[in-house]
Amino acid sequence: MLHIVNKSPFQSTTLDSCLATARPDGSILLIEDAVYAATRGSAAAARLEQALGKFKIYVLTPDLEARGIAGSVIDGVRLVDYAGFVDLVAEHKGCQSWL
Amino acid sequence: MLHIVNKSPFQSTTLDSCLATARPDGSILLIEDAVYAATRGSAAAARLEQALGKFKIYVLTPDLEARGIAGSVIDGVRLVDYAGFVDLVAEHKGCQSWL
Amino acid sequence: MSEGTIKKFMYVNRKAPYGTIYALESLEVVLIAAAFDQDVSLVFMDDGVYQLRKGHQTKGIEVKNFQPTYRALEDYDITRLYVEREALQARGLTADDLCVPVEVLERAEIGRLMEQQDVVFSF
Amino acid sequence: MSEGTIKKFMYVNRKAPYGTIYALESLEVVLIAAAFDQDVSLVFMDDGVYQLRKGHQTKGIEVKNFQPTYRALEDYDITRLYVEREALQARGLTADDLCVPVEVLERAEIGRLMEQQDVVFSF
Amino acid sequence: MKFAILVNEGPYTHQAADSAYLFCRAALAKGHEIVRVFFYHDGVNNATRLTEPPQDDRHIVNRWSRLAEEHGVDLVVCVAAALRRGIREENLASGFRISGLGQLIEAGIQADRTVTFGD
Amino acid sequence: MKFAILVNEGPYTHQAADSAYLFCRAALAKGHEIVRVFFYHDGVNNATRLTEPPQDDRHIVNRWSRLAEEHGVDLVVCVAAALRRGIREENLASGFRISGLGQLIEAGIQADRTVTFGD
Repeated sequence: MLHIVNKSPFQSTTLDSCLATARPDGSILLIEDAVYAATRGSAAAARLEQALGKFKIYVLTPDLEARGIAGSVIDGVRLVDYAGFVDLVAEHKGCQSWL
Repeated sequence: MLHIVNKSPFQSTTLDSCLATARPDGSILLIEDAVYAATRGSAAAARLEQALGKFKIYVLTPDLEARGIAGSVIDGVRLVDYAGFVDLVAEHKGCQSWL
Repeated sequence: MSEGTIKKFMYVNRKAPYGTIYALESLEVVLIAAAFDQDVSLVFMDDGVYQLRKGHQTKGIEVKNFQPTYRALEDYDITRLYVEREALQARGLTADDLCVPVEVLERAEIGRLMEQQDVVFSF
Repeated sequence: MSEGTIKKFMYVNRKAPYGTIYALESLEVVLIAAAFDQDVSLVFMDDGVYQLRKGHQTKGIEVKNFQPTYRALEDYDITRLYVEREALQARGLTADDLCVPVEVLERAEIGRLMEQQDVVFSF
Repeated sequence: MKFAILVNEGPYTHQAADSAYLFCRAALAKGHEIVRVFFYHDGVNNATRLTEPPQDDRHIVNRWSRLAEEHGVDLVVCVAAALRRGIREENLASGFRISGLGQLIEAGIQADRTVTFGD
Repeated sequence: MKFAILVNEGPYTHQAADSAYLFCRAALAKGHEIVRVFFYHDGVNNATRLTEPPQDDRHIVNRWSRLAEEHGVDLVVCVAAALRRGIREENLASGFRISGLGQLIEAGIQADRTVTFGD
C-alpha cells in the first residue's frame, strides 16, 4: 500500500508513526514539508536511510525544489513529479495519508 | 517570562523546543492538547518531572477536565483556571506562545 | 454504481479531541457511513486513543462533549473498534480507561489490517 | 498612545515555508512593523531556519516564491536576524546555506533575548 | 482509473489544497477520471467566491471552478462542515455544490482510489 | 492592565478561538481592558456572519460580536489575510471591522501584554 506523509520530521512524530506501522515492502511518499526527511546530513537522515532497507521511499520533486533542497536527497530515495504521484496511487491497491 | 504551549508532546516537538529555550525560573503554561504532557505514567512524564526542577509549570484545569485527565496530574504541576491564566500573563513581563 | 458493492472502509483517528475538530468531524463521517452497508472499522492510534479516554467534562471550555457518541456507535452496528497497544502504553493508559469496549492490537497488526482495506480515511 | 513609545518587538519563526502560510504572513507583519519605528528583531528557530534555505524554486507547486523578500528586509532597516545554531546543525545546514546574512546564536542565547522583549509574536 | 479526492484544509493556509489540485490536474492529464472532489473540515473554505488573493498569487478557488468547468469534475462541499464555517449558497463559487457526507462515502465506493489531502 | 489578543486560527477547527475568547472574558471579569482582538491568518474566519453551527454547539462568531457589543472590545480583521480567505464587508459579522496589519503593531505598542492564540 502507499503511505503518504506531509509533515516535517523535526516538528511532528507523524513520519515515525508511519514507519512503525507500514508493512515491509510498502511504499512511502514524502510530500509538502515531509520532503525535509529525505535530505542528507540532517538528524533525520539515519532514520530514513534505515527505512530504505524496508520500504520503497519516494519524494515529490516539486516540493523539494520549492524548498531549495532538490540537490540534497539521500541516495536510494526515488524522485517523482505529480504524474509519478498519480502513477504511484494507481499502482498500489490503496493509500493512507498520515495527516 | 511566561511560555504558553498548546501541542500534545506525543504529536509535536514544540514542548521540547520550549523547554530547551526557556530560561531557568521561567514559567510554562500548558493549555489545549499540551495538557497531556502533565499526566502521570505517560512516556512524557519523566521529561516534565525533570523540567519541574527548573521551571514553574502550570496547567489549565478546564482543558484537563475536558480531556478526562484532571485526576492524573503530576505532583508539583500547578493548576490554574482561566482567571489564573489571566493572572499569570499579568504577573509576567512578557509571554511567548509556542505555536 | 454503488448498488450492491461492499467495500472495506477504515477510519483512522490519530488526533486528540477538543484541541482540533478532527475527532468530532471524523465521528460525523462514521455515523453517515453506517447507513451505507459497507464493511466499517475504526482505528484509534497515537493521540487518537485520547478520544476514548473516559470522563470528558467539557463545561469549562464551553464545547459540546461528544464522547457519548462513541457509546452510540454500537446502535449503528459499528462494533469493530481497534486501539493501538503501543499508543495506550506510551500514555499510561489501559483498555479500562476507555469509554467503550475495544479490541487492543499491536501497531504492526493495525498495519496489516490497513493493507486489507479498500478505502482508508485518516483524521 | 503610541507616539514616541519604542518597544522591543521580536518575531519568532518556527515553521517551514510553503507547507503552511505562516512564514509568508509573518513576513507581511514584519514589513508593516518596519514603518512603526520600533525595535525589531527576527528569530528563526526549529523548522523556521528552512525559510532562509537558499534556492527556493516554486514553479512546480505554482506558489509565489517569497524568498526575495527576506533579502529586501535590509531596505526596511530590519537587520537583526538571529538563527538558532542547534536548528541549523540538526538539519545539516550552515549559515552559508542561507539567503541572507544572519547572526547565529545558541538556543539559550535566543532564550535570553526573548526575555528582554516587550512583545513576542510567534509564527 | 477513477479517483476520489478528499480535501481537508482551506486554501492558502495549508499546502493541502494546492497539492490536491495539482494531483487532480496530473491525473486528468493522464486520462484518469476524477469522480468527485469532496471538501471537508476547513476544506470547505476552498469554495468561497469572495476570495481575492494578491495579483501575483494563484487564485485557488477559481482554479477549482475551472476544473469543474473544463473537465466536469464534481466539486462537493460538506453541508455540515460548511454551515459551521460560514459557507452557504450565497457565497459559493461556481462549479461547487453543497451536499451531505453521504457523497463522500459514495465517492469512496465508486472510485478505484481515494486520496486524502490535509494537515 | 491593558491586553491585546492575537487570534490566528478559525472557529471550530482549532481550539485557539475558544481559548482566546475564554481568556478575554476572564480578563474583562477581572477588570482588565482588552484594547483589541486582532484576527490574522485563518483567524479572520472568526468574522463571518454566515456561520451556523449545530443548535447544541456554541456560536463562536456571535460570542465575539457580543463581546464587542457589551464590552466595547475592538475586533479587527486583517484585510490582506481576509481577502485571501473570502472575508469582506458583505459577509462580516457585527462588531468586527476590517483594517490593516498596522492595527496589530499599534495594539502591541499600546497594550501592557500581548497574548497569541493559534495552532
